[in-house]
Amino acid sequence: MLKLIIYVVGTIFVLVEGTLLAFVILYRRRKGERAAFVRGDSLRQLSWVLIPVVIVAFLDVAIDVMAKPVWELIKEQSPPPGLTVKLAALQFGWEFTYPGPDGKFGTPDDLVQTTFLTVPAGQVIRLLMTSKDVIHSFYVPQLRLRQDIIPGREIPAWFEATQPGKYEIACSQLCGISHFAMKGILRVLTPDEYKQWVSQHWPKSGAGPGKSASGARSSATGKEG
Amino acid sequence: MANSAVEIGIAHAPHEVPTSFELGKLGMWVFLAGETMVFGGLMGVFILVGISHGGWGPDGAHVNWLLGAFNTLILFTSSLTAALAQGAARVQDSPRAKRYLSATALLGVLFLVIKGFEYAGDFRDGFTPLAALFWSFYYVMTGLHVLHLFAGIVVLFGLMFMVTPRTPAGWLERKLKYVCLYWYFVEAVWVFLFALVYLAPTAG
Amino acid sequence: MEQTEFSASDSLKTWALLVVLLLVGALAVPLGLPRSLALWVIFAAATAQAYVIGRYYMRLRSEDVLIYTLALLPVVTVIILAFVLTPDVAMHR
Amino acid sequence: MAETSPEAVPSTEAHEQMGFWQRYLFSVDHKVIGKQYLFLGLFMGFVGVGLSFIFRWQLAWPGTAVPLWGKVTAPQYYEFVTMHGTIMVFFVAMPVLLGAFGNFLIPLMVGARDMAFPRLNATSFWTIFVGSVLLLLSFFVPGGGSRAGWTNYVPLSDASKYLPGTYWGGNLWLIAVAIDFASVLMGGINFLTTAIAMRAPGMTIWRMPLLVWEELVASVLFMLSVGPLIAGVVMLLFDRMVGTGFFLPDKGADPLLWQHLFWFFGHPEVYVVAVPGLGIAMEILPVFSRKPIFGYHAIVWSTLVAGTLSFTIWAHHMFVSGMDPTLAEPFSVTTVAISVPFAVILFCMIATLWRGQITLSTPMLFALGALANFILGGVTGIPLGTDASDIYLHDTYFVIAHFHNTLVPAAIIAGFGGIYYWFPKMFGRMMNDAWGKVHFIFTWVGFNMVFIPLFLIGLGGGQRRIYMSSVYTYYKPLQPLHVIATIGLIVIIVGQIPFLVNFFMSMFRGAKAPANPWNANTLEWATDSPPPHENFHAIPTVVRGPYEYSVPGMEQDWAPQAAAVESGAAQG
Repeated sequence: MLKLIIYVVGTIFVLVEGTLLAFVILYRRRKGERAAFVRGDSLRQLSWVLIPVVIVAFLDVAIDVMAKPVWELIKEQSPPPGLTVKLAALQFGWEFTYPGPDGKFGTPDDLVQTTFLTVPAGQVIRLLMTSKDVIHSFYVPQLRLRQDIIPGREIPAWFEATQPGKYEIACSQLCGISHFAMKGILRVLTPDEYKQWVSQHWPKSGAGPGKSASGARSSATGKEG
Repeated sequence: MANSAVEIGIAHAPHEVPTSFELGKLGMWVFLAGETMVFGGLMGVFILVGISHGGWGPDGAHVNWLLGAFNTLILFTSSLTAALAQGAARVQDSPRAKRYLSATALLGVLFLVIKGFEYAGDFRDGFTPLAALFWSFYYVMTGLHVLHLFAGIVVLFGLMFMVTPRTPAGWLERKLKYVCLYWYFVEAVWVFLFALVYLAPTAG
Repeated sequence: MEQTEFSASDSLKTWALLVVLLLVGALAVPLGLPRSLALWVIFAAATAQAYVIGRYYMRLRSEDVLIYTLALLPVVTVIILAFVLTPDVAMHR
Repeated sequence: MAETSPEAVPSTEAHEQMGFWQRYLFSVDHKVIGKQYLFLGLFMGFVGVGLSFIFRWQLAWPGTAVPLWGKVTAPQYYEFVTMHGTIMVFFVAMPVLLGAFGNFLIPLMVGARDMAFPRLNATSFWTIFVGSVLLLLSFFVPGGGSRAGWTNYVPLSDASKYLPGTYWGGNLWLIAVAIDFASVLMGGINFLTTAIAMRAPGMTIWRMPLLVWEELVASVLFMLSVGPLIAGVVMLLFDRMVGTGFFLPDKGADPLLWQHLFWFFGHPEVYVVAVPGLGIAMEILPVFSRKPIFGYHAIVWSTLVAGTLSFTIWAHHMFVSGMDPTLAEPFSVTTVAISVPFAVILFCMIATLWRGQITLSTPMLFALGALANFILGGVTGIPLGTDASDIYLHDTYFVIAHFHNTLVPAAIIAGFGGIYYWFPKMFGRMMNDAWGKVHFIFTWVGFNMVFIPLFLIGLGGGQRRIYMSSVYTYYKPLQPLHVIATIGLIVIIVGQIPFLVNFFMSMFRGAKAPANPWNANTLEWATDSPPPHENFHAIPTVVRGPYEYSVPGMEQDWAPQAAAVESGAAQG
């Protein structure tokens, strides 16, 4: 999606700059010649400008039409999550609260982890994000996911990581002097590793957090964005 | 804003271009347009934040709307005298215009005095700017209006001070056109402030 | 610009009109009207007062189109601003 | 011009009798005020670029000592980033484009003796002067200046507990910005009144030079957009100094409100800066192509449409801010739609070159450079204005590169073009053209060396406002690009030395300028260089539009706007 837009606008850009450069070179001042007297106020002359403008407008509309479903998918809909995690941002760090085996927040089996967000690969993870002080922004460059976190609101976001591994979580809204160091780690584990991780943290219960959820979506889009 | 360019502007005539605008009046309207955005933005925010809180509730019920209504009456009367001053200046009756103007300015002062008593009463009852969000808005909005009114009063007194028997004919009339414009604008702002922070929170 | 003179009696009439409108708006409080009705009355009265001030005192009735534009443009802009902000600022809770 | 009344004869003698203070410091002459603005803007510009040098060095080589400065700490880094943005937008772009060129040129271009309210004009300058002093002062108050970013988002900027130690820095920032707004509003009153009511005979609105149009649109945009933010600034000052809670979430307020107010102003503000910058380019292009501007009416109407639309697109700065996501879609559509009027303007400017006779003089080079980069800034706005792709690109260097590619061409590159172009009119002497070209090459090449790498960093996900990029491993491959960008900045700074020398040398030593050195049409060239105290010996009568170059059947290839009587002074 992003690439497409870049290609479209890149082409426009090259064409327009090319025209500009060509005009500058072609119409350098020559002795004894006079410039053409073209006011460009009649519709006929203006059409030289208006036709490219119409093309630009058409491409604009096309981009918007294509962007709409992507935006809706990311920000307005939320597929049924395999795991819901509460996220609290603060100066300067991240706190992730897992609901525990019962799948409910506010119960004794909740687990609070700082900095590290551990999730299984291939599952939809739903984040409920709040801030304890100023505006922060949850940003995982590799997932192309970004969402500001506003104190006083609970903001949902979701993602689905397909590749196990370690990813960096960054804050991307200036939040104070140590904004640059507000780093978290997203650990995406394979389902087996994840099971192990769960049994380490909730040794008593067999089921992992939110295991009962309606299952992972088969990842057609792969990553977000 | 008084300046010699007013005369220069007139000296341009005859014009092909329809520029019969009086500079002072035009400039004042531009200024007022900007002011409308300041007050309008503030009022818009006040309304929206109010809605998001589900109305101002008991916070807003303590505002003294009777004093506010009386102050509105005072401002209306001050505008009446301002209009009468304009009428007097138009027939070149400077002394009468000055009398009306002083009435306008004094009514403005009276408004401020009453407002001061009102603020004092609010403070006594514990309704400081920190008491609640409503009161924060109340003080910022009415305070901004008070500042504007104060500026208007200063200008009016300055104008009366500047009018001497040697003042050229028509000078006061021209000045009054835009000074009074400002005064009326401040009054119109008050009308909305009165409705917003006095009447609406206490009604129903 | 002024085609019509604005006489002293006109000023008095305007003043009287304003006072009547003030009474209409202010009486909505002690009369104990239902809240939504009271709000309608209050803001209708305020708008009417502003209209009277603008038309008669500020001489809008005898002004040029340009002045009208200058006076109305900010009002329209503020209203648009308020409406667009409504879903986000006023309704999100 | 026989009908000009005798009292309109310029009172040069009276002017000569004024003392130095009255004539140069507290002058009410729009030309002197324009130059004051220019000097203020240049000075603040060098402060702003100096700050950017310090933090760009930190970005390229984190943790190393900056030449002439030393190591940069994180608080300093955020302070400088904040101040750079504030200074460049509010105290360089606006004073230069509106204050300097607007003040100097509007009365000259419409054929007026001065601004409508000269004293208000002087007040406006001294107001912004006080604002600049206060802003610079905030570096030296205990705790240093504001570190909340130039957008000053709440609640970070709202309470000292979030940014320890910057109590006075934050307050001064707000006060300085509010003063700046007041100053520009005063200027706008003058611009509008002067251009509406003080035009010379025959100067119909469709004969006004495009720069006047653009300055007018900018003034209207500013007037209509800044009010709510002024209210917001007052509320924020109350929050900080009195302790109210307009924007504090723990007191039940909504922090997004500030963002809405800021960007409701902020986006029109971008056009307040961009549109006069384009206006300068529109004045220069026809003169050095010897051709009428292509589609005068189309440009004016597009500017008006773009100005109107600019009030409906502000939330594209806030797609990922947590606002109601349904709001994003209409804003995305309007944002992308605004590219249409701008496309008309830019294509018209390019079409002006078509079949022209182009002289690549220094002003023309700057105008072309500005145009080229403005196009780049424009097309990169589309991925940002599209809500879906903005999720990724928001708050990365892509955004930085995008808005620098719109504002710098408008304010700095076109501004330099304007300085070279109107310098003869301002100071009565010519600037050196060869050194001007050197200046252009350094500035323009350096500028692109800075910002093309930044686009790539942004595409790689590199965030802005990261003091120490080595914190993140994903940033590692992007780091060399930062080095290139910083070298580009050094190129720019080196390139300003010839400008400064040229500027001040030419002011005293340059060749005497004729009244109309460029054979241009607009009214400012119909009077002496520099113009006499009240601009014109006799108010000219305007007989034609501003861009009548190479009119068929005329001997010379330019046709001044003023009637023949005045052209006696205009023998170039």
